[in-house]
Amino acid sequence: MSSVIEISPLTRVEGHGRIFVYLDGKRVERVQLALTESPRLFEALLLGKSYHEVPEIVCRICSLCSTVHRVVSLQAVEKALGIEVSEQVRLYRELILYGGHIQSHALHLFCLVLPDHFGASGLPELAAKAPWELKMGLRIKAAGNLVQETVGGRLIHPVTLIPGGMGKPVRTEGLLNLRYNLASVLSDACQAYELFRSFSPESDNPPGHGFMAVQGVSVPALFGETLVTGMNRSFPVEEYREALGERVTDHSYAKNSLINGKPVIVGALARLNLGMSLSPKGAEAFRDSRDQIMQKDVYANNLAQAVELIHAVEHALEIVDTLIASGFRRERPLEAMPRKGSGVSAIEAPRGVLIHSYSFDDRGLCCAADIITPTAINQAAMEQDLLALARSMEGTEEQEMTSALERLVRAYDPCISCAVHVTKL
Amino acid sequence: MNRNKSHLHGCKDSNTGTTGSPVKAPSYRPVIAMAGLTACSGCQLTFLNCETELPELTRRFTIYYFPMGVTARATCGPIDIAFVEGAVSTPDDLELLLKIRSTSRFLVAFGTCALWGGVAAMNNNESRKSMVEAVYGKSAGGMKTFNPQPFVNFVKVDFAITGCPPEKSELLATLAAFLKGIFPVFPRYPVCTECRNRENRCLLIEDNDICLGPLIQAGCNARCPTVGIICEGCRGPVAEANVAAELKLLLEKGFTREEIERRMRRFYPEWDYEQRY
Amino acid sequence: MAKDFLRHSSLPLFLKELAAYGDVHGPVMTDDTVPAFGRIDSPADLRLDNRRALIPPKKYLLPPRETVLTFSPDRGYRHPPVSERKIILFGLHPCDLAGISYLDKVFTATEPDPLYLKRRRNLILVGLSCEPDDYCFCGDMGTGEPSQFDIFLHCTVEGYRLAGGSPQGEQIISGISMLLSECELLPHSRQACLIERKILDAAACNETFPDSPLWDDFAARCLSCGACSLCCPTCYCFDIREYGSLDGETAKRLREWDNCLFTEHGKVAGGFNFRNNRRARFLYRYQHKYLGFGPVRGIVACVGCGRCREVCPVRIDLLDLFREGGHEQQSCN
Amino acid sequence: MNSNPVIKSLPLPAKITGLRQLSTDTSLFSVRLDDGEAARQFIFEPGQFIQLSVPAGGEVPISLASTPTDNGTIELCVRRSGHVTSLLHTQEVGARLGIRGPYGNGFPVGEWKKKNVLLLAGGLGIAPLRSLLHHLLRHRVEFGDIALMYGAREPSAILFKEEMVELGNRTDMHLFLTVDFASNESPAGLICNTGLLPTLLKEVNFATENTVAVVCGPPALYRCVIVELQGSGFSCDSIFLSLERRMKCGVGLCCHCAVGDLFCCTDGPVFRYTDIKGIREAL
Ligand SMILES: Cc1cc2nc3c(=O)[nH]c(=O)nc-3n(C[C@H](O)[C@H](O)[C@H](O)COP(=O)(O)OP(=O)(O)OC[C@H]3O[C@@H](n4cnc5c(N)ncnc54)[C@H](O)[C@@H]3O)c2cc1C
Ligand code: SF4
Ligand code: SF4
Ligand code: SF4
Repeated sequence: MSSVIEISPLTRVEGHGRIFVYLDGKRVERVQLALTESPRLFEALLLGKSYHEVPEIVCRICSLCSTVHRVVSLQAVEKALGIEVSEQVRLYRELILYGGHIQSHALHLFCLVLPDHFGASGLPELAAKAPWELKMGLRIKAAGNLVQETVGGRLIHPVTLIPGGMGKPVRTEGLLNLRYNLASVLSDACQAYELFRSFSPESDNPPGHGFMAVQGVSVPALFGETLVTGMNRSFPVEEYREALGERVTDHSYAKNSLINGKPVIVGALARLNLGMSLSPKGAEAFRDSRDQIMQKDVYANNLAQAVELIHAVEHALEIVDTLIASGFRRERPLEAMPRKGSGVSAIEAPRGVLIHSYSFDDRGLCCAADIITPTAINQAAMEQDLLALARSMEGTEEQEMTSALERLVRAYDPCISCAVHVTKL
Repeated sequence: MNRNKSHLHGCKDSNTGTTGSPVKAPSYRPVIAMAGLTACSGCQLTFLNCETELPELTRRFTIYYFPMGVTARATCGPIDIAFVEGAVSTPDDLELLLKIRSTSRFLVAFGTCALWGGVAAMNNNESRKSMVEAVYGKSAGGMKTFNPQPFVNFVKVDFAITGCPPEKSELLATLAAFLKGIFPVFPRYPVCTECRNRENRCLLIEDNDICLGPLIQAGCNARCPTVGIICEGCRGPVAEANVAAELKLLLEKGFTREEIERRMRRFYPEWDYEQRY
Repeated sequence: MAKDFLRHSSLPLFLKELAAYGDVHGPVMTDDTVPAFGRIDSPADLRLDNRRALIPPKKYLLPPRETVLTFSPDRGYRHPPVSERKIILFGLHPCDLAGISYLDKVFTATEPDPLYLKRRRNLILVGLSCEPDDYCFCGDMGTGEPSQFDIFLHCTVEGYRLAGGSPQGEQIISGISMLLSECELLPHSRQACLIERKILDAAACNETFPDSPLWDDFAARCLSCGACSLCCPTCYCFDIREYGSLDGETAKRLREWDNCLFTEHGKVAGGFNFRNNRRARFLYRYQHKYLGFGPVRGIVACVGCGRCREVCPVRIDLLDLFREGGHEQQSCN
Repeated sequence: MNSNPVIKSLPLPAKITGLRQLSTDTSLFSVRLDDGEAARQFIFEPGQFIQLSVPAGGEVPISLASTPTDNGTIELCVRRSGHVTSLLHTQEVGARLGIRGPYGNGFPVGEWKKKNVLLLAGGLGIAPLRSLLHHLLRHRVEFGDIALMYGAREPSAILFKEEMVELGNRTDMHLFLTVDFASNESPAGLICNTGLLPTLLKEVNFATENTVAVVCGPPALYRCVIVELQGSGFSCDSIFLSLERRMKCGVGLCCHCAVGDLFCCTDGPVFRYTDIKGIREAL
């Protein structure tokens, strides 16, 4: 007798998703992960918009990742137009990206994952059961948000960053305020790491999939011109299309990607496994928990995020100091001449590799857009892992299986709003 | 529809009219729901971004349905106040919206998508089917989706918080007022007013840039012009916007009608370009 | 001859002396290159050649948005504390001084506003004569001569002639006598324009230009952006809103600059609007600016600073009424 | 009136001491200042109003619907019509409010000695006129004939029904009631016409000689009533109107309530028709 367990909606994840577990008697036939977020057809919306408008529109793909969408989009646009921004602008972009990482990791770890560790159904219960821990997490998150809001002018969907430069840079008082706040959450970040390290690992298995990350050579780890995979293979971002096979599935509004027909994982775990360079305290934490992170499966992702949290706070502090030292300088954004061209850019979003690619016509209007999000890349791996997990739990209570499957999904920290905007034109 | 104000308290029934005794109302802990339709989750995230207030909020309110933050999946209510973000663009969206409407005493259109249509609706003048096919290929033409629309096209909306994303302060003011059983009053003037008060350089006058400030509902404290970026109009039209005059002004500054409309449509596709009052 | 002359070179020392009385604020340029009033930390901040600050000095007396009352169940409604620190407002042009005098008539007369009053008492006004530009016409409005001030600086080629306008001002001047010298240089003479007579005549006979085609033209073009009144040194309409806090008990009452060209200005409960269209709102604006009502009835509010003409994105200028209406205008009797 | 300016700008703490529902959307609130001394000294004229604060809601102008009492309790007849008034309607006896005032000029009753007084109230307009009527009846001998014409939308919307019954039984005044729409339910003990107030006015013959007419009601009422009154021979300076405007301060600062060059709060709310008839948008 066949039956279906439907987990709908997936909770404590960003966006709308469902899991269907198809059973034949007690046997798990197959598992389907459906990202059912209503499609907003961003890629179609971008067509005919000017290069100036594209980053402003595209950041609306996802609120959690709006900053990184905006920045990667700017970079792709600038590549297409052949302009290069100043050092000050580059620093501000890096700073705001770290702000995004801090906010995103803190939100995921403390608001979405932590309830699982305290047997709470969600925030309200967590607030009662672990008020101290929650407040600590919220402090870290607030610091990340402060960075994003101060630099970006608006917390979600930042506005200051535009092609060729930026609006008003942050005044010294603002930077000092950032430094104060970041410095005061550095110890929180370290404690957060200790907290997540203290939870007994959910599994001790080697990864079933390869890793992929942006490779930075002379540039910082978040930016880069090449992508590396665990198999020591690397390729220029421009060739992402050839490297990442993609298919549209009928049960999902998202499309998912494979490398050489095999799923890969991107995100904090992948970055650490592939050797991203870390800030001093971040590196220290990583050394300490190396064994729990290197060559482990996705359950180690949360710990990896905790390590990165320290790194992000510390690194952001460094950038703030550099900016303070160089003083307030208002620069005029570079004027770009609209021209025909294409540009591809990749950045490490909190959840992993994010790729934007555009083509513009000679009036500077967008004529092709392609966006590959980390969750879309992870989706194939996620589905395989879900199936394996469900099979291993055959015969257990539905309740138990539901919550285990949800925890697995949460470990991936999927961002479904983003995922459904994978495109090709 | 901008702020469809409704009076939270239904008519008292007549026999309780004379209340001589000081009956203390039981401490009221409203049940809230937060949900999203076709959107980026930014409005719900705005709730989670109230870091300082979150612990207090979880004490003052019963958070009943909030998939982004709570595992409980029930939607049956009764809910005192539901904050729903996003435009309605699929049968699933509509179903969820109707379900929430029917189980909630008050429905708040939360954010620009819910109130005006938002980014997803900017190309509503094009065929949805061909857009779907353009993104997902011919085979996806059958995807169940229609033009993204604001809530008012389907259900009664009791209150609205605009913005893409909404302002934390307005969300918190709404929650605070709701503890008292009312909705707050927000100002109804354009972004320019706040912009001038902040002594910003006017990008429209001084830089001849395509700032939409004069047409857009204030409340963001002119975030964008304050950092030197034109207002993109994320909070939707202000009451009695003089669209015709702004259009003329921008045309005089040398922008094409095509570009002006394209930008104006970004968050609200249904401008009346002739409107003066 | 009186010792009342301050050389340009002594200005920094004068500012330093002033700083002994409180925080010195004056004309500055923001990092957006907007002329404004702001804190003067060093003489280099001072921009004495600013024609007019975008937002007039009224912001020191009525901030654009402020909490006027707080409520708590045990203490009821209370005013928030107002800083007791004195502010020396340096470099106020005659029109801005006239603006402050006008606001004084409203806020300190019959029903003094306690917050205004406190702030006003903590202000020391230092005026500075100026050169009108294309936008202003203060020579016309009878405000060319300063109204109320503590000290006034008349510009001459080589420096300023100081005049005291209050006991406090005199005291400050006598305290800096070492910086002053005698001088015969005369202050610059003032320009005069023609529009003054027209405005004063029109005001005197309650002219409202009922038949002017300009009203409809204004109404059609105005964006209701509010700039003209926010930037007006004598516009003071305000709105009040109250917000409860998350504790469910305490509350805050805000006062915020309002504008008669906003939709909501004339609305009453139930949605009826006594000034239902922009034309009616312009008539109201005219009434208030040139004819006055309430405590300022019969007083021309316009001080001729020219801000509204400069900041209007669609270049609406109420003075056009007087220019156009010049011929039809009947005499008062 | 309170002469201390600082106190005057601050709403004084007060409490709801009694509450009576008058119709589905209107209730009568008895309110008393917490400070007993201040309460007893709270003297006012009919037609004046207070600025009533409902914490977390805001402040609204409300007419004093009673006459001063010995213990300083005042009565406010308030309709639930928006933000603040809705919040007020959720409050119960004992709830904290704030009061500033009294403000406004009030009715010039001193000028009306020996005159006949015709009160015309539409809907909620009864609130200030109730205060006036109480005053007139208390000083009955000083005035000539007194009549109240009161129109409501429908029978259930008639406010102060019990009081109307009493007034109807009095021999020293006339009461005329009318409702716009009759319904099955007839107000117990009340004789009531059907039709609009101006129509009623046309039907009732009233001496216009040596008579003042006092009107208060919704904006639409004024125009038609005034036409009627003038038609039946009232001169412009014997017609008095109590006007409603948005008010944010009540003391002539916020400028919202301007009527031409007059302020509704300080020059009004009671105006002689002569003074406002030339003003656009006055009515
Ligand atoms: C002199 C005078 C006497 C009045 N007497 C009474 C009375 O006895 N009983 C009664 O029920 N009503 C009376 N009103 C009308 C009453 O003030 C309004 O119904 C009330 O202000 C509506 O406020 P709200 O917040 O409930 O409505 P909303 O429409 O939500 O108003 C929002 C805000 O606008 C302001 N506002 C709106 N309408 C008015 C208005 N008409 N006048 C002033 N401010 C306004 C208020 O400050 C309020 O906070 C009187 C008005 C005036 C001017
Ligand atoms: S910059 Fe834009 S929002 Fe600001 S005043 Fe100018 S037009 Fe208005
Ligand atoms: S200035 Fe305009 S675009 Fe920016 S936040 Fe405000 S309404 Fe939105
Ligand atoms: S500045 Fe001009 S457009 Fe703006 S409100 Fe004033 S008159 Fe209207």
